[in-house]
Amino acid sequence: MLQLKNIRKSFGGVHALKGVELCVKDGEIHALLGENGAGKSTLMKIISGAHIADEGEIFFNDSKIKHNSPHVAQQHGISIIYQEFSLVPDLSVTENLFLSRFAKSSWINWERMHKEAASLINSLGFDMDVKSIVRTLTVAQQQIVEIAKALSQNVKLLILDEPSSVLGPKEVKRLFEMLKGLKAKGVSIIYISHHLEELLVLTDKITVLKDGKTIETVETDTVDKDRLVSLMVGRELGQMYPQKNKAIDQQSKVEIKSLSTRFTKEPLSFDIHRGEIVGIGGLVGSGRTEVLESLFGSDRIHANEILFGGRVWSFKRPEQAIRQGWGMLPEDRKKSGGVLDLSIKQNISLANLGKIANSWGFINETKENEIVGRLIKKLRIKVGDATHALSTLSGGNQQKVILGKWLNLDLKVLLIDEPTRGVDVGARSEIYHIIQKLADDGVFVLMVSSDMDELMGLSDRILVFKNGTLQGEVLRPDFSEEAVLRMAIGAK
Amino acid sequence: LPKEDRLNNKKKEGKEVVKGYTSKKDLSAVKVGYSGPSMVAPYYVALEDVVKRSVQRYGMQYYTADGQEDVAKQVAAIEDLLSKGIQVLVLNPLDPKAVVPVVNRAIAEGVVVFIVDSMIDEKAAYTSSVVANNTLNGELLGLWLAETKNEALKIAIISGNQGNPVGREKRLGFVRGLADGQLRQNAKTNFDIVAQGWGGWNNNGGLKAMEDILAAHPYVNVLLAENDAMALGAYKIIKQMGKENQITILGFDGQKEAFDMLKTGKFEATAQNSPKILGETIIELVARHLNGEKVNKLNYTPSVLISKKNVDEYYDAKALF
Amino acid sequence: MKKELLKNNTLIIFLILLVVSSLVSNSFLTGNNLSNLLRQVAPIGLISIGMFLVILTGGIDLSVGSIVATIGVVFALLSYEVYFPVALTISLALGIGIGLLSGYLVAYRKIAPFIATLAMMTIVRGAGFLFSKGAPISVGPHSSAILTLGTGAFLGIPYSAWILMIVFAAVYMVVRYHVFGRKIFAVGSNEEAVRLSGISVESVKFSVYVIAAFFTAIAALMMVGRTGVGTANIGIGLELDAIAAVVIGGASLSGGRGSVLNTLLGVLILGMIGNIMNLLDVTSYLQQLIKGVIIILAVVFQRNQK
Amino acid sequence: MKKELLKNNTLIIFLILLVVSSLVSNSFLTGNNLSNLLRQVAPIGLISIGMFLVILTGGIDLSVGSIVATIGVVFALLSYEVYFPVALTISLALGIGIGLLSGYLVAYRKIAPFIATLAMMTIVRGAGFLFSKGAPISVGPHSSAILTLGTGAFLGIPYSAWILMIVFAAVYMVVRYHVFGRKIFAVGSNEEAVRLSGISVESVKFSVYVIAAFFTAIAALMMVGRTGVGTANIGIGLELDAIAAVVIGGASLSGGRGSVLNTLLGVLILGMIGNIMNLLDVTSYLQQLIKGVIIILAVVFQRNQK
Ligand SMILES: Nc1ncnc2c1ncn2[C@@H]1O[C@H](COP(=O)(O)OP(=O)(O)OP(=O)(O)O)[C@@H](O)[C@H]1O
Ligand SMILES: Nc1ncnc2c1ncn2[C@@H]1O[C@H](COP(=O)(O)OP(=O)(O)OP(=O)(O)O)[C@@H](O)[C@H]1O
Ligand SMILES: [Mg+2]
Ligand SMILES: [Mg+2]
Repeated sequence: MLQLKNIRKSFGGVHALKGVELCVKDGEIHALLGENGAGKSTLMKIISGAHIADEGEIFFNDSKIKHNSPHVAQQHGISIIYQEFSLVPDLSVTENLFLSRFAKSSWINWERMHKEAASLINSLGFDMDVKSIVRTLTVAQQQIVEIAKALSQNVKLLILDEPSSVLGPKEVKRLFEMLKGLKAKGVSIIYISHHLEELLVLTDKITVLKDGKTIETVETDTVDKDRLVSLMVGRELGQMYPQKNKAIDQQSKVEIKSLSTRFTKEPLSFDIHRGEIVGIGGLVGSGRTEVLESLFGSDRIHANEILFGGRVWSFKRPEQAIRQGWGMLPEDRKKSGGVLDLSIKQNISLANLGKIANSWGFINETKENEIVGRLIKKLRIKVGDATHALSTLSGGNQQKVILGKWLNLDLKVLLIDEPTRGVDVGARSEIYHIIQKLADDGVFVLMVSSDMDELMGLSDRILVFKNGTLQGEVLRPDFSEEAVLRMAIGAK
Repeated sequence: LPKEDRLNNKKKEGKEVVKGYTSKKDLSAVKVGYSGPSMVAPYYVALEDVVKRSVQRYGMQYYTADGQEDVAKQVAAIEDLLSKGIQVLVLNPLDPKAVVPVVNRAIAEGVVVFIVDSMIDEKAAYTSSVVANNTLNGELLGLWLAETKNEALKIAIISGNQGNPVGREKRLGFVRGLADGQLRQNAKTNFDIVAQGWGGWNNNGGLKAMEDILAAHPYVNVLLAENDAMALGAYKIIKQMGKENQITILGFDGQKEAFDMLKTGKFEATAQNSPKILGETIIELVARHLNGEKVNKLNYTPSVLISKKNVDEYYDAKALF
Repeated sequence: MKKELLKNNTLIIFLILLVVSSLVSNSFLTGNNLSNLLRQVAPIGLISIGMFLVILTGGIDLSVGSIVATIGVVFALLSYEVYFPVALTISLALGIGIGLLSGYLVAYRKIAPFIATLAMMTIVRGAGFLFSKGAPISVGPHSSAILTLGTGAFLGIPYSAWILMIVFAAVYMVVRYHVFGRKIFAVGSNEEAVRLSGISVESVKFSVYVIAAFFTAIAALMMVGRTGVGTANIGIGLELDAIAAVVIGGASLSGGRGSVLNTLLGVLILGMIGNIMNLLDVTSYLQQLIKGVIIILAVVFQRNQK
Repeated sequence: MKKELLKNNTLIIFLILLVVSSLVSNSFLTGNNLSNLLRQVAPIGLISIGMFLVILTGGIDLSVGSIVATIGVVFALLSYEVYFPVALTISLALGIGIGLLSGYLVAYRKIAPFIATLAMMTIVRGAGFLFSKGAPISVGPHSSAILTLGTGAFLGIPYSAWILMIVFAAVYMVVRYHVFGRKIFAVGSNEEAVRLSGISVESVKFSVYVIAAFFTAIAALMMVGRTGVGTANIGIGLELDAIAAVVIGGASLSGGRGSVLNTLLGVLILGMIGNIMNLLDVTSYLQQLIKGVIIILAVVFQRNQK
């Protein structure tokens, strides 16, 4: 049904695609796999008409698509859920669902539109007020709107670019059922994810992309995780999660007392021990991000009391926390993690400019280059030139740069929110090792993650949240997906 | 004598100049630079036009750069004229003091400076100047009003812009003439200035100002506008509110459109401030100076009160202004 | 409509001002003054509605003041050459033409709206001065009908206010119930998403500049109608008033949020401030100062909503 | 520095203009004219450098023209009361004070810079008119030293140009090599990330408005030095010239991108355009029109770089 021949695309000097071939059959769920920056999203945008290929041909149902555009693709029945949200935040759910129909000029019958929108959302097995403004929805709800939007018209080919990274397990399950239903109706699906487990259970075929080229297309039944990883990375990955060698120092701890956030019903308390990685689990939207923000002082409204270093703290602003050696890796890399326009070097230096400047505040570039160079090596960040903009790096490497920002200072406590969202397997494993190394070196680590595998692979202890309340904790020996989930949904 | 003529023959300060001078010397090598305050008012446009034609009439070379309504820009404009190597600067200063340093610099470089239309501060060592006698013009209007209207006067003034010395002279002259006239007739004054609006010297501004004045002070029976353009704008509102016959409208300048209004009796009087006379006179003074004649430092154009009676004498259908 | 009003504090500011105004000056609530007020705000109201649409897309139009001047001049010049309807049509068409150019620069040449319309502002005014040679031009006898537009009234309400109301109602309907209106919001809120939905972002942006210029051209004719002259030095700084009105109406300069209704209230608020200060004989220096303070207060008050 | 110059087309535009100017007018390359040109651009240069810093953070400052007017008035008034150094200090301090207020509104009250500084623009100018009662005030005898600043020269280069060069060099150094400069860029590109890195976004934003107002106050004194008077109706529209200079210098109005060096070239470009048109006797109407066209061409040419 869909056939891509020799697709090439470059952005300025970056050759994102260097001759990709892809063939997707009717009623097939076809996975696309590859490292960050392999060109998956770019390829999908070419199919959907958001980008125009420099070279190559697209055949859809045996006819060649010429002059592709979002509009043309839609008319062929190609729908896509982009990796970055492509909703209009100030419009209602209904309007977002029907945005592509706005291409035709006409008056709007609100009543009818709301009704259609509601029934569309309901038909997917979800429920929400379609009149509400998208900006006010949770990330998961927004993703559901994206999916509904993609299905709002007659779909023949559905493309999903990392749809699951912002969904909770329940929603993911629902999504998979839905995709299988579509498949049964003969719809073809292209599915992109960095989660190999998902691909293995969901898809029929997997095409691996590397450096803008097709490596191989395999039948899902014939491969396992290790094989996929080696296809993708070009080498064996070794151990995904680091070993836990060092004993936890039970004496030395950060005590968090009477913490309250926008969503907590009653103040909560917990400890982090030295050398321990404390994970925070829960469903999406359970208010975990706010716990970190409250501790770090970036969510100003909320109170807490931190016993740490022999004193009581309550950070009102991030700079206070940072002065005490705290760091935070925020959830949204692009929005609040990195300064994409600044150079890699400047991003790494951003949190402790004081250290590389003389007493007049002028920056000692030799010193800066030396520190940055050391960190780049230590974190194995793949960079050509540290003076290039952060935006030129792949997602995984960007994440390492943002992590590197904190290693540059005398780090005592590290708060991490979704460390590997959208990061490929290879880079993910490296990030895990870096985090474990930090803990082993005596840094207190508190980590929020929605990726159950990662949460269990890396944490020493998991605190489970539900609707802003701490439901309880699971210790490493008792780790199981079921145990955590059970607590997260409040089942006893 | 009719009243207006009597008024017009009142004592005049400064010297009036006779026109129609022919140069004996060949002036074709002389570069004359003219800088006006701006080119966004017809008055200034007309003045520039007259200056230009007069300069060319004497065969001199003409250059111009205007102040674009900003003293700093006028300073720059004068500097740019100096860069072009002018020998004579004819200046209509946007501000009496702000151009003094650059004028003195010009003089130090050997340029002779003539001032036209607006006065410059005495610190500037200019050669000669021609201006309208604004105070006297104001007085003429004030006197005329005192002598023609005997009721209690509720006066609204529409001024140009804040801090403008010409406007100040005009209205103070007006008040002086009015007080003097009324005192002479009744041994007391009988007027109130009930409002001062600001009209930015243009039609629209006059209209807006009048609108607000009439809303707050509907009983106004005299309007003095510091130029005719604002009076013309204000008239629109006066007419719209049906107060055409209640309000005596007085202006300054003698703009062509105002003459039409005088003829039809919509305006009652204006005081002449003619760009044509100003422009021709100043260039004549330039020519005389270049011929080695001695010229007066301060010269006034004739002050004339123009009303329905004598408007035809001054009306020029082809005038730019 | 009710929801829209209650979402912002604009209505409250408006009501407070209304009450204060009628208390401090007993000339304020006279029919005469109110009809003046309406006549004064009508042109700036039209311009602000156009500006509102531009701002909704995340743009800005600094050229409106110059358009008012130049279209006025052009109409006045034409009034000597051709009959009224022709002069009217050509003037409005020229207004649209200016909008086409601004829209082209912003939408298709991707020049930042601030810069593109800043350049248009000086170009258009320069042209106005060139055409008029700096002089105000009174409207010729063929076109004295325009004076009726400027000064006449129907049912006691000035024609210009009627036009404002009609335009307001039309824009209100389009913004709420027409696909085009929703597209304007969408473009200001997330351009990329709109583009990916197969909608031409360019044509939406382009259109708002054209519409704004068209409304501004109507405003220009209203102003000519009031004064009977076209002059190139009118309307300086008008763009700032229009922007201030839109913002006092609670719209966001980054686009995607705002309401026409509140924009209109913003216009009335600014108009009332000027009017009442004139009635109270506040000198124009102080007027400026007070206006600035009120803008800040209004915006801070807006912010404290919810 | 070389890289910075080559990254944009500003230098090319500048050079083209320079060559064209010297070809079309033989008065252009005279020492006298060049020193005039420098004197003319010095104040706007200072203001543009301040504006550049503000724009780097994604802000804008519309109040600069008003600051020029009001500080000039204040200095002139003070010159009758106190000795020169005191008058100088108070004037500069007042400039800083205005910047503190704008900065406070933008950084701490989170009012959109366009609106906050628009309000400040009318407030400050209103105050200038109030202080001066609208009249130009000549500098008193104590402070005639200011005239030297405005008109004097050292090594053939006007003092004001020296000041501009010093300020430029200082800002250049700070932007490139100082922690503060780096923070300014960072704030302009991603506020949230900067905040989470422990940098106070507020204080960075606050500072740039203060600095811009300070530079503008210096410019105001330069202008008083040239004219010998303080007057409240000077500098109208100056903000637009400064913004245009920054943009012609290739900076992005959304912040995070730009260079001081190119800003300075932008100032020189605009200054040269004005100067050469005066030399060529272009009427001021046409000057406006041409300036607008050149702004558009410059920006389009900028865009076509790389
Ligand atoms: N608009 C763009 N401009 C410049 N370069 C781009 C652009 N979009 C993508 N690239 C570059 O093209 C390459 C491929 O990017 P793409 O987003 O397709 O990767 P991906 O496989 O989807 O990665 P990920 O797994 O992180 O989503 C990367 O080097 C990226 O930096
Ligand atoms: N902008 C917002 N406005 C109102 N409510 C919000 C907003 N963002 C999030 N919420 C609410 O806050 C709560 C916590 O959301 P949040 O996404 O921070 O949780 P989380 O557990 O950190 O999830 P994630 O897995 O996405 O990190 C949810 O109840 C959600 O509905
Ligand atoms: Mg991708
Ligand atoms: Mg979260």
